[in-house]
Amino acid sequence: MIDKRVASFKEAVADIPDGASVMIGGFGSSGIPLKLIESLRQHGAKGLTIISNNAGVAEEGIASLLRDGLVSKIVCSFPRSAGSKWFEKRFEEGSIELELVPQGTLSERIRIAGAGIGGFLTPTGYGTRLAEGKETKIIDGKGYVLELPLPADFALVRAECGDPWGNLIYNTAGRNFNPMMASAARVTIVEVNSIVEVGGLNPEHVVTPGIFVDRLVAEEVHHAQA
Amino acid sequence: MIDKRVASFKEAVADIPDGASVMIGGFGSSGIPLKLIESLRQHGAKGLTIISNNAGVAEEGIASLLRDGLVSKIVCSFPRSAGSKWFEKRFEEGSIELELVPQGTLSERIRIAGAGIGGFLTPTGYGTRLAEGKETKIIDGKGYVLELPLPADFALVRAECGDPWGNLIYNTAGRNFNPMMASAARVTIVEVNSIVEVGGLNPEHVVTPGIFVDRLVAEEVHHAQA
Amino acid sequence: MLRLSPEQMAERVAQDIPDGAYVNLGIGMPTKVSNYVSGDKQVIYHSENGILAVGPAPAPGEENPNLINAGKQYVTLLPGGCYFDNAESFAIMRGGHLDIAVLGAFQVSARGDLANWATNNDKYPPAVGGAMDLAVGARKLFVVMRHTTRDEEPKILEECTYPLTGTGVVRRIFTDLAVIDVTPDGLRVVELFGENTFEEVQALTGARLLPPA
Amino acid sequence: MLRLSPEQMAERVAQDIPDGAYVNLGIGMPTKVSNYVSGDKQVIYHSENGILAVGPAPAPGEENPNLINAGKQYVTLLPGGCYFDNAESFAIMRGGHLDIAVLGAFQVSARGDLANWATNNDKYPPAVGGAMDLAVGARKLFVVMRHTTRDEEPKILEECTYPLTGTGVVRRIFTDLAVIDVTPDGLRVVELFGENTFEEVQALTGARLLPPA
Repeated sequence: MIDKRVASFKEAVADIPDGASVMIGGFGSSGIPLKLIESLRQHGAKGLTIISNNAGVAEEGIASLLRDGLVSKIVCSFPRSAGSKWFEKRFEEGSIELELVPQGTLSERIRIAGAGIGGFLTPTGYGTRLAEGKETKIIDGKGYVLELPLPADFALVRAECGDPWGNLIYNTAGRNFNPMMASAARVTIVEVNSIVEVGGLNPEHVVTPGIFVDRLVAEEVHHAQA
Repeated sequence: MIDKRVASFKEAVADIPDGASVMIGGFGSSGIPLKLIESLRQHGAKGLTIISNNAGVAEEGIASLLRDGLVSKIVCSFPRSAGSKWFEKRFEEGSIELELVPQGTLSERIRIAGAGIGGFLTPTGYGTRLAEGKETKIIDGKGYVLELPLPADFALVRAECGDPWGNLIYNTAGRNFNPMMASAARVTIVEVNSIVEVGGLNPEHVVTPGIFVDRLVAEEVHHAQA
Repeated sequence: MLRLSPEQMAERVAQDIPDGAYVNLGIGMPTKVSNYVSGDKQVIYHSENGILAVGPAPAPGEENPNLINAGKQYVTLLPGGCYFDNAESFAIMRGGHLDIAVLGAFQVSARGDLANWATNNDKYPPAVGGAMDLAVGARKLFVVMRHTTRDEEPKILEECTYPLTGTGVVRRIFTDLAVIDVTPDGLRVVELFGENTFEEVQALTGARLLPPA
Repeated sequence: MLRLSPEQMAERVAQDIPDGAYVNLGIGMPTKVSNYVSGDKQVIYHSENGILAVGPAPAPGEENPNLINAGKQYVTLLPGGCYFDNAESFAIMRGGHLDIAVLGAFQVSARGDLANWATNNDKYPPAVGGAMDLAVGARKLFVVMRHTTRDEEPKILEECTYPLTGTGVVRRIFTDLAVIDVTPDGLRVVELFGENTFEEVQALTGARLLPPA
């Protein structure tokens, strides 16, 4: 039987090695897999490349990975926010590399990595500093930048509810980067509030098809067959 | 008040001019806006470019447009099916132009037309006849074909249910090309079984956001506020 | 000279938002615009993180931590709204589906170049978010900003000196002194607030202005 | 020589579909494969039009005209299945998420080139569908076809003479005579059906074969 549930957050991230690239879903405070991130922090893999829209605030989430010195590079659209002190500290001391990507380019680069597409031409950023060094193309008088896929070794995804096959639904704007990231990593690990039995999600409402998901973990796995 | 409902199928297509490009949703017998197509046929605009996965069978749908000589070009992945006699006849007599596009390239070209992307690199078709004359690129030893956006003047879309703002849900595999087409035309016209009041669709379940839709027509519009 | 308050500037922008428009209000001052859109207009607000028909702030205690806008403030959803992922949200932005976007700016050039994401201080960590996508994608891009810096330096310039967000993207500039359109002929003043004169506004502008037509 | 029936060929392919696999069965003969997958394996079938976990044909009178597979046959959905649009469906195919795709073929070359969408008759209207996307995207591409044409002409060739679907994409060929792998060394026979000999199969093949290892 196909069953992607794992017993604990700790087990879910146990094989993430030093130097791995890890996508982390979320936008601001919304749709972040906080328990998976905390497990990753405790696991202690170093030299990570983190791909995420933001870089965490206060002592929580990605900020805790930056604080503990586990991150060597971050690919991000909006790393600086009110309270992003650990990102700012690591950036200013030069201990992390930042690849700044416009937000729509970030989500599309992740999407195409999952979709087997080799690149896309976007007008976003054309003629700006963020296009420097990139291939450009003029089509019908409009300038475009060639952007390449952005895959990862692991994705940490936050959803509202899943089933043992990995089908997922989300909560309001908590969707954000999570569906694209689920499709773009070699191993996709999902944190959910609850797990229902196979067939418990309406097939019209599923946002992430289970084929993209490798591991699923909820707070209380023993309630899974409820 | 935003209200995209129109009173009849006839009115919905009345401004489609000769020579227009028209996307038509559907795959096989599934998710086809048959009433809108029939209204378009009766409207009688000529020299149409039709963009659709299939080219119709028997006397129905796109086949009826081909039979009546209203189509000058068709962009299609699988025009020939059991019963596609009008497509075969028009093709063999040389009265229509065929642009054959691999199915995933067709849906993605439509998607990027709606997403403001200027092109994408796909491995699909590389090294085959369908890539002839197209720009190609080798990245990390893998060959890609540059495919360009495929927009249209009008899209005829089939959904299950909508609201007056144009939010849409679909029926099972009737989704197929409809959501991408809804996003990629200058004017998007939708045929639905039923229309519910604004707020009548669960915001988590909406597949096509109303922003993509211009006109919505159901069999019985006077029941719309039920 | 009459200098509008931020609230008055937001109110002036709101007058130019038509009924039925799909609108994205950037973070910061532009978010005030929705407070002044007349109640007889129906305007649908888009938030880049994946919301259409953003509603007002929730009552205290009713916040859903997942339901925030691009400025990370708690919001609600209006009836008729929906959610989607970030790739779809930026398809809406980049694909020309929004009627109007309203952004703040550090600088705008005579050709409508926009600079609003970075200064020339490379030590300050940068952030770009969705600004570049909105700049290229919205059908009309409105900028709302003070006419000058706090040091009275002009922010409307022949050429931006800060890194660009987009080139030739701004349609209309709403400042605390005037409303100015970016036209093929150049920057044209379309409205002067209070008793402000064309010459006064020109004197605080780093690019040549055209007088009201 | 022993020539398997189409049903026997489908049964042989089914043996190579592992438990838990995500599989796309092309139109025509490959669709028979699911009839022979052992009941103790859980296999999830993908249909290119936008379905995961395709189930069996509905009972008469229970058909939903929207719920069809890629071959335009009425199907059902299994519990745990879901629907998505065509762009997402092809993201699944092109993006390497399917473990196995099974396609029919006109010809396969020694390097694993596949020709299955067109002949050299340009007057016959062509159709390509999702074949090219499956060919490049599935992790493993299985071909199931008769070893020769009805005129006993070989279909496994040094070079395909028909228009290609994809280059170097086929992993394993299941014919009515044998199972043959496309390897970096060339085409290797991995199984001969019944009493069929390597030499007999080689004689009906238009490319050099390697004997079973």
